[in-house]
Amino acid sequence: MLRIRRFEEQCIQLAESKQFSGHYHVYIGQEATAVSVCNALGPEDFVFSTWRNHGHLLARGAAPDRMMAEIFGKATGYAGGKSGTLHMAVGELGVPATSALVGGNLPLATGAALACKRRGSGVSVCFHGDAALEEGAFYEAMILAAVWKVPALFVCENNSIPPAQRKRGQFTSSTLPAAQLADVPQSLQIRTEIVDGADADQLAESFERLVGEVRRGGGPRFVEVRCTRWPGSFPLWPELPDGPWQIAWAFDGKPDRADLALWLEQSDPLTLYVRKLIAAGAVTRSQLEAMDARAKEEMAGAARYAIDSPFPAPDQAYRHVWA
Amino acid sequence: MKISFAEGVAKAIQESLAANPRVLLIGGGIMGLNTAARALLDPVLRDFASRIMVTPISELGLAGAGVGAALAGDRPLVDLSTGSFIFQAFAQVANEAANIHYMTGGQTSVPVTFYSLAGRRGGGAAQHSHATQALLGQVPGLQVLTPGGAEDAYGLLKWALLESRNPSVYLSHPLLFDETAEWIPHDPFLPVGKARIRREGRDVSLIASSIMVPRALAAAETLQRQHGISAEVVDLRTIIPLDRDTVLQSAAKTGRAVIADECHHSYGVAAEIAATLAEKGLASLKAVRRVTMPDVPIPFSAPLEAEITVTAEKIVAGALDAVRAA
Amino acid sequence: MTLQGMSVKELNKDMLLAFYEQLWRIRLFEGQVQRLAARGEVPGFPHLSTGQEAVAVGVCAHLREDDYLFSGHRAHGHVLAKGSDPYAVFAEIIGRQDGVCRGRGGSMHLVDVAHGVLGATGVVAGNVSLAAGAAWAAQVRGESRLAVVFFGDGATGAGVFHETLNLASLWQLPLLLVCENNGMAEFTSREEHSNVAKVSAFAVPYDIPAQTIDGNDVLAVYEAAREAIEAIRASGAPRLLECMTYRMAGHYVGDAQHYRSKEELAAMKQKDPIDRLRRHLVKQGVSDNELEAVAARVKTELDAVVDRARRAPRPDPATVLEDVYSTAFAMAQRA
Amino acid sequence: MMELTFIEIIRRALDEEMARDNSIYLLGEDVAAGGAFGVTRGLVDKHGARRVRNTPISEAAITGLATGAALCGLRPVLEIMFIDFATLAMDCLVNQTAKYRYMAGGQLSVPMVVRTQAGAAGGAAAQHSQSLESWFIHVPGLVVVAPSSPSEAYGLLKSAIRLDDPVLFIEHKRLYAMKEPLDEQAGSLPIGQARVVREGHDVTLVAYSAMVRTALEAADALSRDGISVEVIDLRSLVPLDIQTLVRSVAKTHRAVIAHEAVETGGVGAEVAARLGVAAFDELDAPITRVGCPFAPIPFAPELEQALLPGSRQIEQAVRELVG
Repeated sequence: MLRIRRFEEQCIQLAESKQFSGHYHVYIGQEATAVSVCNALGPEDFVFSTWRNHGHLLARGAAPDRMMAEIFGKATGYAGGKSGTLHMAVGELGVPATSALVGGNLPLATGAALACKRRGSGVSVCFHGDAALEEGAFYEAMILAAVWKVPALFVCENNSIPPAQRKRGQFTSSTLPAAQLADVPQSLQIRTEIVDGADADQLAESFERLVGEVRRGGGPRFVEVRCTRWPGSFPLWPELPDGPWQIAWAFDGKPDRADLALWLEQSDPLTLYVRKLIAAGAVTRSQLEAMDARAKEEMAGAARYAIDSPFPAPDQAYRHVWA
Repeated sequence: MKISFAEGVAKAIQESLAANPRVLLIGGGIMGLNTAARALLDPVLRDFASRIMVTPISELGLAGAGVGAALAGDRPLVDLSTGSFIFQAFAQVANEAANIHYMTGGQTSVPVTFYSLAGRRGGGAAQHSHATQALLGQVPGLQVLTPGGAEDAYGLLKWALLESRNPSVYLSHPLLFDETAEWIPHDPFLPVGKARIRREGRDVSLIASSIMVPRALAAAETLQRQHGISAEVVDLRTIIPLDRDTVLQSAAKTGRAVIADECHHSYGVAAEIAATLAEKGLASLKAVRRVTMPDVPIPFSAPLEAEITVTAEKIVAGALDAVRAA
Repeated sequence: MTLQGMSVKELNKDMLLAFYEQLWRIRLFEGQVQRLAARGEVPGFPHLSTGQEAVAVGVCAHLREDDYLFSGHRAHGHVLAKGSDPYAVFAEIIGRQDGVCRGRGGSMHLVDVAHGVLGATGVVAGNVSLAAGAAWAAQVRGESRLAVVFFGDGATGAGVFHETLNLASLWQLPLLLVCENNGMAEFTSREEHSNVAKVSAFAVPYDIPAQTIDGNDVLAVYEAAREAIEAIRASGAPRLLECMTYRMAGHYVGDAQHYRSKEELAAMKQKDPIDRLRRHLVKQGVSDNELEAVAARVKTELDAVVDRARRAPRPDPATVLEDVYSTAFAMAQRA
Repeated sequence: MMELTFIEIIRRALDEEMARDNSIYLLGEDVAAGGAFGVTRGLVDKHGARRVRNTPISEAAITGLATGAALCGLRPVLEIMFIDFATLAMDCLVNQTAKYRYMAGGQLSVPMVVRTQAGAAGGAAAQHSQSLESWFIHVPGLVVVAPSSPSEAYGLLKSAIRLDDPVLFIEHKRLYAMKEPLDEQAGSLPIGQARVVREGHDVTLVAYSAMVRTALEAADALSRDGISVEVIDLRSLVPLDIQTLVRSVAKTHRAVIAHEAVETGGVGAEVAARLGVAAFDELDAPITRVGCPFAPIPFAPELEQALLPGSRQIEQAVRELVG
C-alpha cells in the first residue's frame, strides 16, 4: 500500500511542477482494495480498470518506472506514450485494456470471464466506480455475466461523497435514488457483499474467499467497497493537503488540516493498518521507516526514469493502428 | 460448384468453429428473418451448441463481451443482427475495439468479428434499413468487410474468424442471400484489401460493393446490349482496407468512374472514392458520378422506397450521364 | 373511451360491452393484417399483438386524449385502444397516402399526434427514455397529464431501460411503464435470456412501485391500471405494471413458431382474453346473440376499413424528399 | 466592447435565449454545477433548478429524455461532455432524434440542441480527443454546426436554439480559451451560409471550427510568398453551402479542404466530390484534402502534434497546387 501511495504522491508533485500534461486521477485512500484483490489473483487471471488505474497496476506487479514514463508520454512507457494515464494497460500482466468511458470496461470483463470459463482457468476482475451504475453498460454486463454464469468479480469502489458533504461546484458522484447502491446488483439476482474500504484485513479475507468462490464456478459476484474520498481528490486537480503522508501520523503526530486528520482516523486504510501492526508488535517504527525509505527511493527513481526517458519519434504515431 | 451467399456464410461459420476451438458465436440469429437461409445454420447451431451463447437483446453488452473475450484469447463472432442496431453498440465497436491495439501501444490485439445484417431490405422503413459502411469506414483500427458475391461471403468471413488479427465488422445484406457464384474449394484466396474485377471493360468503370455488385453487373449488361458501352465492374470487397490503386487504374483506363453505393449521398463511401479520384487529378479522367441513396431516412411505403433505391437502371443512367459529359 | 376513476365493480353492462367490442376490434384488425401480409400486400414485417389485447384496452381505458403514449414494435393494439382511427392506421400499415404518417412510418413507426400517440419504435427499448422525456415535459409545465410506454420483457435486457428507471425515479416523473411479459424475446424464451423471472424486480432498487398481474384478464388490467394511473396523477411519481400475457401470433407475420410446442399453444388458447370476458358477460346475463351482434358489427366495420384502405392512393414518389427537415434548407437533393 | 472567452460568450447566448423563451431547458452531467468546462456556471441561479438540471451519467437515456421532451414542445439544450461519449447515444441520435419528423410524416419536429465538445487539446488521448462530426453529417435529419470563433459561436448557437430541427452544436476544446470582443447588437447568424473570412484569388482554402484559425495562419505565411489565399469558414456542415465554394473556385481555380478529423470519409471528401462535379471545368489542379491520417489520437503531446494537420501541412498542400 505504501508503494502505491508514494507513487501517487510523486504524480501530484510532478504534475504541480508541470512535468507532464493532461488530466489524471490518483488512488490515494483506496490502496487496500487493489492490494487485497490482486493478492488473491494468479497469472492466468484478468484485471480491468478505469482512468484511476495506477493502484491496480502497481498491485498487479507493473513496474513504476515504465508506468511513470507512460504518464509522461515517453517512448519507454508501457504503450510507448500512446495511452497515457487514462488508458494504461499491461498486456503481459493480464491487464489487456483500460477504458476511459464510464462503464466502458464492464462488458469487457464479462467477455474475458466467458473466455476463462470456456478455457477452464482464470477469473476476470472489473474495478469500477459507483458512477458506473448510471450507465446501461453496467446492467447489460451484469445480466450477461449472470445468464452465462461466468467467473467475473465486479469490484465497485464507492468513493461517492456522502450527500451532506456535497459542496457547490464539486463534481457530484453517482446520482442513484437507490437507498443502497448494493440494491441494484441484488435486483439483478447477483450475490452482492459490502466491505469497508478502510479495513485492510476485512478486505483481504473477503476477496480471498470471493475469488475462490468465483474461481470454483459459483458465477459472478459483486462487491461494494465503501471508501470515503481522500480530501486531496476533491478539487479537479488532485493536491497534497499538508504534503506527503507521514509515518508520524500513524503514531502520535497529526496533520494541521482537520478534515485530513479526521479522514486519517476514520477512513485511511494505510494509517489504520500501520497502527494495527504496531499494536500487535508485528513491526517496529524503525522497520517501517526503512520500508518507507525504500518505497520513496523506488518512486523517486521512477520519476527520474520518466524525466530522463526520450519522447517517442513522431513516426510512431502511425504504428499500431493495425495488429 | 455453385454456392449461394447464405451457404457461404453458414459454411464459413461451420468450418471456422470446427477448425479452431477459440472461435465462438455470441447470439445466433445470423440470417435474420430469412427462414430458408436460417435452416442452413440449424445443423451448425446444433453441432456446436456449447459454443453458441444465447443472449438477451443488449447490443452494447454483447459487443463489449465480444471484445473482452477477444482480449482474453478467444475469436468471437458477435451477432448484432439488423444493421441499424449497431448504433447501440457504437461505444464498444468504435471507441473500444478499434482503439485498444493503438492505445496499448501494440500490446493487445482484438480479433473480434461483428456480424451486421445491414442495408435496405424492403419494408424495413427507417430503423431497419441502414447501410452503415460510411460511418464505420471512418474508424481507424476497424476493418469493414462488404462481400458482394457468394465466394467472398465465405472467404471474407472465414478469414475474419480464423486469421484476422484486428476487429472487423462483416456487413452481410438481406437481399444477397440468394446470389450464387462459382466456388472452387482450393482456389487461392484473394488477399483482403484487393478489389476484384468482376467484368473487364473499356468505356466506364462501375465501382461497387455489397448489394451494388450484382446490380452493377446487370447495369453493365444493359449498357453493352442496348448502348454498346463497355463497362468495367470493380467489386471493392472491403471498405477498410480500401483498394484505391485498383480503382485508380480502372478509372485511368476507362476515363470515367461511376460509384454506386447504398449509403446516403452526402459524406458517404462514394464521396470518399470520388474525392480520391479528384485528388489524384488523373489526366485521362473525364467524368465522375455518384449513384447513391438521397439524404433522406428510408420511407416505409413501397413506392417511396422504390423512388430512392439504387437500382441497376439508375446505375445505367449514371454511366450514360458520365459518357455524355465527356 | 375513457372511464377514469371507475372501479371495476362500478362498470355497468354497456361499459363491459364496450371493452368486448374494443378487444374484438384489435383482434380482427390484426387478423386482417395477417391475411393481407400472407398475400404479400403488407411491406416489411408487421408484429401482431394477437392475444395481448387486454393490456392495451385495460390501460388505455384510463388515458386522456392528451396523455402521451409510446409503444414498441407490437403497437397496433395500443394505438387503436388510445383512439386512433382504424382506417388511418391500417392505411399506414399497407403504406398508403392516407396513412397516419402518410406512408413513411409503417407498422413499426406509428405516430398520431392528434390522439397523443407519439410513436412506436423498431428498436427494442428504443423509446423508453423518450417516454420519460415526455413525462418530464408534462412535469415541468405543471400539467396533470402523464406518459405511458408499452414494451416487451425483451427490452429489459437493454441498458437504456435501466438508465431510464434510474432517471424516472430520481426525477420522480409521471411515467407509467407497462411491460407485456409474454415470456419471449423474439425467438428465445425468457429463462434463456434473463436470470430475473419477474420484470417488476428491476424496479425495486429504484423505489418504483411495481405490480405483476394477469395480463389476459381485461378487468384485472383495468383495475391495476386505474390504481397506478390515479397514483401517478396524484403524486407525479413513476409506476411499473407487469402484465403476464401470451403472444398467440408469432414474433412476426409468417413466423412458423416452430419453437413452440403444440400443447403449449393449445393451453394458451384457453386463456384467450376475449373468451374470458365473454364468459364473464354471460354470467352477468348478457345473451349470446347480443355478444354475436357486437362481434359482427366490428367485423363489418373492419371489412369496410380494409376495403377502403386497399383502394386508397399510394404516396406520390415526388414527395419522397419532404419532411426530412422542418426548416426550408434546400439541401436534401436527389442522388 | 468587452472581451469575452468562447465559454463566456456561449454562456451569454444561453442566458439570453433562456430569458427570451421559457420553454428552453438545459440538461447534462453537472450542468447545474457549472458543467465540466464551466460553460453553464451561474445559470442555475438565474433560471432556477427546474430549467437547469443535472443528469446521471447515462448518455443514452438523457439523449432520449431530451428528444421525448422536444416532441412535446420543450426546447431542451443537452450537453454531452465529450463528443467521444456520444457513441453511447448513437442509437437515439440516429434512429430516433434524426428520423422522428420523417417517420411521422411531418406531424412532429424535434427542436433540440445537443451541445458537445470535440477535438484534440494535448494529453487527452484516444477517447477524449476525437473529431467525430463525420458520422453525424451522414445522418439525414440532423443539422451539424461547428463554429470557428467566440463571436461565431454566439450567433450560431442562438440560431441553433431557435431552429425547429435537431442540431448537433460542436465546440472545439482549443477555442474555449479564445477571447474576442462581442459588439452589443450581435444577433443570430444564418445556418447554411458559409463565410469568406479572407479574400484571395490564387487558391480557395475551406475549413471549419478550430481549423479556420490554422488556415488563416497558413494564408498569412503564403501571402508573404505572394500566394493569395481565399479562406472560407463553412460554419455549418449540414446544410453545406456548396454555392459559396463554387463561386470562390470559379475565381481561384484551385481548392484545398482542411479539417482535424480523419481524412477518410470526412467533410473534405464530400466537398471534393461535389466540387469535382459542380466546378469540374473551373479546376486547373486536383482538389486537395488535408486531414488527420488514419490513426487514433495518441496521448503523448509530441505524437499528437505529429499526427494532427497544422498550418505547415496546409502550406505544403497549397504550394504543390500553385506550383
